[in-house]
Amino acid sequence: MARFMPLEQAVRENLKDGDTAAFEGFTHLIPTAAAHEAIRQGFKDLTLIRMTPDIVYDQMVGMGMAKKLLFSYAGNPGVGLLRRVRDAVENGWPRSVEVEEHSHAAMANAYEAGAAGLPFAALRGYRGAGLPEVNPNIKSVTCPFTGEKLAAVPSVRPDVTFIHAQKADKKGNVLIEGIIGIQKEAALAAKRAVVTVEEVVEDFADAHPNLCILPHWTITAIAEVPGGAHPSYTHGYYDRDNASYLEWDDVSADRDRFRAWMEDNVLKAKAEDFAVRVEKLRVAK
Amino acid sequence: MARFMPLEQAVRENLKDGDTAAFEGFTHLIPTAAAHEAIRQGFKDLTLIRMTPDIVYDQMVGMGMAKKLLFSYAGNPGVGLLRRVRDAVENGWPRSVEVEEHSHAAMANAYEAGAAGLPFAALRGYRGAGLPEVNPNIKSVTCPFTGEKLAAVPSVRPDVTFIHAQKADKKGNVLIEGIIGIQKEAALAAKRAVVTVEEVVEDFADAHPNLCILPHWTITAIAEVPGGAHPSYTHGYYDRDNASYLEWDDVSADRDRFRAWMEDNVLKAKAEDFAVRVEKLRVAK
Amino acid sequence: MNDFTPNEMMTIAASRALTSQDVCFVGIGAPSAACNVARLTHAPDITLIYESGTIGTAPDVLPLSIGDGELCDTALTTVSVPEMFRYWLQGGRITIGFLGAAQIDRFGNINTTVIGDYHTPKVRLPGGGGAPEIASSSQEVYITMAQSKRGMVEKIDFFTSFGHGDGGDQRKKLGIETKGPTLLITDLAIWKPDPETKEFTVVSMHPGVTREMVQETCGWKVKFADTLEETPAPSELELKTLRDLKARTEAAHKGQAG
Amino acid sequence: MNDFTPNEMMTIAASRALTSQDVCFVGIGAPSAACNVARLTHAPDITLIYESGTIGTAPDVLPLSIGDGELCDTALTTVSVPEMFRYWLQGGRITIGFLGAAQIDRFGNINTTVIGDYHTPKVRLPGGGGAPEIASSSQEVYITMAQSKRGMVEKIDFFTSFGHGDGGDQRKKLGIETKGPTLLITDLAIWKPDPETKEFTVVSMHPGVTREMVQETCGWKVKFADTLEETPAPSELELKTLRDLKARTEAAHKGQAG
Repeated sequence: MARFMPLEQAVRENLKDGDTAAFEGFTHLIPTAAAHEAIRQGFKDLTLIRMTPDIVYDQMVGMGMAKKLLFSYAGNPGVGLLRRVRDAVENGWPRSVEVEEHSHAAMANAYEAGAAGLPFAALRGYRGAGLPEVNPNIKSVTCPFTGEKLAAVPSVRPDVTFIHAQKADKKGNVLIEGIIGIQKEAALAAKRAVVTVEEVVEDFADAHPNLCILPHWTITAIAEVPGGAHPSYTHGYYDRDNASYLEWDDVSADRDRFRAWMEDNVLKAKAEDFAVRVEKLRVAK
Repeated sequence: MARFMPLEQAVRENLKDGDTAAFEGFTHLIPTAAAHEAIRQGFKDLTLIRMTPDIVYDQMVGMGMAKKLLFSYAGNPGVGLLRRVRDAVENGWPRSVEVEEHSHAAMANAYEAGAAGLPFAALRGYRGAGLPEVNPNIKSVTCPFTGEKLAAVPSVRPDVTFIHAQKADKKGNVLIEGIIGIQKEAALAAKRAVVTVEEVVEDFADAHPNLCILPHWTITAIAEVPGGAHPSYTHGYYDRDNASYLEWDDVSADRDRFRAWMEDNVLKAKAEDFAVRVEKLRVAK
Repeated sequence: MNDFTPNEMMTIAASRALTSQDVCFVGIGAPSAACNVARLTHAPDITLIYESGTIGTAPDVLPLSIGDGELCDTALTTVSVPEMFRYWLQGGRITIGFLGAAQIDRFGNINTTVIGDYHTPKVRLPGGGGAPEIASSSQEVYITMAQSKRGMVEKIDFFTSFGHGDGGDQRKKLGIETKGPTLLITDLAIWKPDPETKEFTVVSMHPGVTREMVQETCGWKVKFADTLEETPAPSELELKTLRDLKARTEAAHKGQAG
Repeated sequence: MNDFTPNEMMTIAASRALTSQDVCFVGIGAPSAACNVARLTHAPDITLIYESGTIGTAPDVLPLSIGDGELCDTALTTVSVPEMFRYWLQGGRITIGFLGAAQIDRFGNINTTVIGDYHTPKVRLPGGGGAPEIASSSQEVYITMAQSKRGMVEKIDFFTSFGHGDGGDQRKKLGIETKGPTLLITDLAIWKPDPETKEFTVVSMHPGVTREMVQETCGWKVKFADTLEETPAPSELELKTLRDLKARTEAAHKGQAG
């Protein structure tokens, strides 16, 4: 049953050291505010799951919070590499990070299987690719009807998933619109689901019947955090801050500069600051 | 690439004797007009697939068109049994019909696997149930990670799928709204997809981005047939004709009465008659 | 107002077993009426799910089928059928699967497939639909049906959905982790499985019902609990809610002509 | 107007390979520009799909990521990521998978995962994302990249996505039924696989390019076709379309401040 609470409490009650945690968002609706709150609370030894770890995971890895990454594309989308992730993987700074790497197709299927309560997902994938040689969690199953051999990956079942969404209604139902990505599956696959939203509305009575809605009884906690996806975007609310993604490439290039930036923009900041950051990016309703 | 054409032509070009055909619709949006056109054209030896064969399949079986039924619930929903299907299965009238029976969960997964290009679907299903003993197409796979044994069924890949939808746009994209059922999967799983629609509109520019839309290049033929789902319904256009479902229970109870009804209401009728049948059932827009 | 039919008592007794916290996968017929009476009386926040994909639905009239437009119009959201069976049922999110039955045995195994042999049936029934996996994936299963010797039998003709098998821990032995049938509500009594044997045992009889009446309409030798309760008669509110619902339903379904 | 950069020639040559009948799974970067130039010139009805779930998208500016809002705003429909990879890519509905590459070998095998050893990499690159299955499930694969000895190598460090392996019929031997890489467009030339060996062979050089220039920027010994064509220079329309698109894109991405 969804409970409304401040983000600080939602993170504190639902994340703990050593957890397997997904902060999901496929370019759109990345739960930046929740990730920054987790950074402020200083968790350790997390296994961080995400199809597309971008600058949010670069920040968490750079702060030494992760012992393992499970992912399928670790880049700053459209800009380049993740320099803090590179530093951890290549040089063990500030700590070494174990890597479990999949393809997008495999991870999407693994989340889907997690949401569906299955222990594994089968896909026609990885044929000829190098990952099965370096990732022992890529196995195979044989179709009992045709004999075709398919790739198999374990389902993803995070301890906790954090997502950002457009709206909650007063009962705690959550509406996700636009590029919906993998968030529904990530939330349903997790033991606990924490959602930040742009706003809370009365109800979804006027919404089209086939939209992507998570019922309140699938969600653990909801925090209202306007702008909470910045520098990612929220369809219908504000645009992607592409300049910030470009800027990150510089900030993250140097360990000291990274630390200073984190101090100023994350450690000393709070959830309410996100509303200000998106002010100039807001779209006409 | 979707081509617009009269229903008579769409059925003639895309169905042939011996085909494996799905006329799908989960209570809502049943493609009755297409099925009646198939009856008028007198096809034989069809393998008819449908999760919920209702009175449309009762009619096709009663006319002797089917050599096999693949289904998961063969009833007149909320009314009772399918008397023509019973007569075929119990007494071989007008011909015997082979039955391949699954659960809803298995068939939904089998269509889903068909749409996903997979040879089989795995599900946690059939445990303790009697169907695996009588249906050789229910096998099992073992999860390579946990050792859990799951049920496996072959994917469903019809030669042709017929569905009914609310709208096509001028390019031939198709919009399905409300209880969307299994139609998207049934269309994508098939070699050929034929769609009847209530109306053709300019485009879907104002539609919400996350609706259920089949792009024109996934569809073979489109025929505009207002009322084409009657006595099923089309959300936003006309209500379910529950009285007709109740009436069918009487009509189908007797072989002669059935034949006479089919003569009057199907063989002598045409696609255009459906618009008249739903006139009193139309909902305010 | 104290007059009520056994069928009304059955529906109302069934409705009382549901709470606002339940996420209920609703079978059509008696389960649908019971679930909606619960929603309209003591369990306003119950989540009702129909296999057509409608989640959190609140129909004003009872649907004739599991896919009536009313279900979609009043739902929180409507998903595809594969999603319904994968994410919502198989995903373990259903607290109560609510089933009817054509044939049932003392261990809550249900047959809605055939009377007679499967391959040469005397009567070909509709089949299982969602029932096989509703019975195994829902956290618990409630069953409701009117009693008759034809319906409550020593041995069912076909295992459409699995209850407790031969009883005891057979579910577990088959790898089924859920509780299975935990409640049977008939037009005469409320039954619960014996904690050990899992045989359905009468724990409460409806007002005016005798042990003989229960036994006469049941095909197996009925077990009664040591302390047998009397089901409270329907309250005025319960009865009015059910009758209004039925009246609205009848008007809606008859009001349409082909 | 006859002045153009090698990069512009590359993008425009790539765009010409696409038709209005294609359903194209678009990688970010050079493929995205080429696909949209095709859409804005000779292939107005091409279907562009980005792995974020946007189907039939027609962006006015090039997206910085595969999930920019512009892609959703202009799409026919936007589906979930699992659906994208299951129904649309694995379902066999993509005619052209269009990829970029950090490292490529002569058989169209691509590496975007690591430079050096996988477990102790010299450079950890972003990884494959959608590429492994785009390469195996798309009916054909087009690749576009600027030539360099660092990028076009004798032996790639990691098989992120499989092209033709060691050549010949190795795809088939691995159970991959699709055609694989059938076209490589660089800033200097157009390459096609030899029908037998599947080694990429230069079939056309862009205006002003010499064999030496192609060889100097390629890490393997280049094969040239017997009859070598010259790629037609960009037309005025093509060049204007590409430059306008880039200008709109730059303005849009720079115009935002955190």
